[in-house]
Amino acid sequence: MIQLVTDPIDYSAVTESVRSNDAGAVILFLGTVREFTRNEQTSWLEYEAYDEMAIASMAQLEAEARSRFPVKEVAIVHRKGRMDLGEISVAIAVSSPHRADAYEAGRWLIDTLKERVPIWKKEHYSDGREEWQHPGMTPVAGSDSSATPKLPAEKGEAR
Amino acid sequence: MIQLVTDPIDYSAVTESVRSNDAGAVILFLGTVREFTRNEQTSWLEYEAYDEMAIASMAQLEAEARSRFPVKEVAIVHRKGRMDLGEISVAIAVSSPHRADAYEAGRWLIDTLKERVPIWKKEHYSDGREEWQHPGMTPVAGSDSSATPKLPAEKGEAR
Amino acid sequence: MRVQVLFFAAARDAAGTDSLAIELSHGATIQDLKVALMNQTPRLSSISGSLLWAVNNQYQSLQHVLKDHDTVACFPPVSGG
Amino acid sequence: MRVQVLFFAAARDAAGTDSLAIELSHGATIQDLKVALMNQTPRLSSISGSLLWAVNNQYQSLQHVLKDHDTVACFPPVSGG
Repeated sequence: MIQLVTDPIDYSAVTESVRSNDAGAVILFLGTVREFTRNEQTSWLEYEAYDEMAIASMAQLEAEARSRFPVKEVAIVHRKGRMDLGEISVAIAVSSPHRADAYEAGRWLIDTLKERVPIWKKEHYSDGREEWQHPGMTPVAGSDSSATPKLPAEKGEAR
Repeated sequence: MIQLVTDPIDYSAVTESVRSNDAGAVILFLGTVREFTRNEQTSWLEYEAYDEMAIASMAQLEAEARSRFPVKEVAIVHRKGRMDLGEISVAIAVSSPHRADAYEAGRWLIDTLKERVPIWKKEHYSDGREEWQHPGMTPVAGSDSSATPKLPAEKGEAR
Repeated sequence: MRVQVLFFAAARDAAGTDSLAIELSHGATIQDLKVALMNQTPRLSSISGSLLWAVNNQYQSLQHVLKDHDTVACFPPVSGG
Repeated sequence: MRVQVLFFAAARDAAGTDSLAIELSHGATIQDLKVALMNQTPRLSSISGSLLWAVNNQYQSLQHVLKDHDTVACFPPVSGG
């Protein structure tokens, strides 16, 4: 199950989609909208996606997880649009015969999704400010640097 | 939420019990009844518990997880009695501001539960055999050894 | 003094019962209880090296000194999860 | 030749539009496209060092050679999850 949705994520459906008699372990990860980051108070978040590439990229994550870990089933559902405090922005479920593999695959999937999948988060703070979140973005004041940031690792590159 | 139940585990209720506006991450672990272990085919499992100590022990796991990891909420629900293939024997949910802590706490909880909490699993195989699972049990044929196995680590001991 | 012993899982199967009352002399340890149990229920001997002991919901070593009316749980390594 | 450029998130805000058609000479790379874009939409320069580029849903480096009618996505580091 690979989906990019606008409605609230039904994480039970995500979890059910990976359950199997061949699996002894299921791991579900939920990313939820947190109110405080350091001393800043969030009112709500807005997620924007490059839909077509985001879905292709999530499908590639599933394929790569299957080649790296002995997983049975993988489900990745990301939501876009406005989300209020406590709402679920992403759900990732993995099943595997043994729990160590399920944990490692689940951890790898969310870590890699955050590096690769073209989705962006805009914070709307309680003081009215709004701000795109761009990890590692270094504004180059006034100069057109020809440097390019390291590309997100693609399939087949170093882990 | 610390429970030892006989009815099927409602993992959505377990998950909801740990959600919080202070958490950015929720991890849910489900242990499920797997059909094949190596070449042996399971028909169903039976879990027996020393109820009073199992509940006390799970409550101690929660307290210890809170002291070891910056978690917001913890829920541990174990089922006992007969379970068919694919059914859920245990659900552990953890919420934390950041995902790394949620993953580590969730992993520590299931690993430690399996070492410490007095619950035993009996395999009922498809060929009619039944067998208690006792990791590390070494029958001492005909000799009353005075050796004792290493006690499960208690609160405050090495990680 | 008298303690109540509870057996679980393969230990219950070996003991042939889920509990036994055992008479011990004052100051007896779990080790003393174990010796008494092995005499009374010889089939427990086959797994005696693997048994775990708990008093009042806490794991205890063989050196633990018992008190009158203690409830002692006797069981093999756990396998929940 | 002509490529279509899609902008997302802070890159769209800086470009002031969500897409632009850009004329390039045959054999142009993403680097050439970048130079053309910076001339046309100067506000993009402030984040130019952080921009990522994708062609046909795959990340590409600045040395990647473009083809006529390619759709190129231009965006800052991702922050989903």
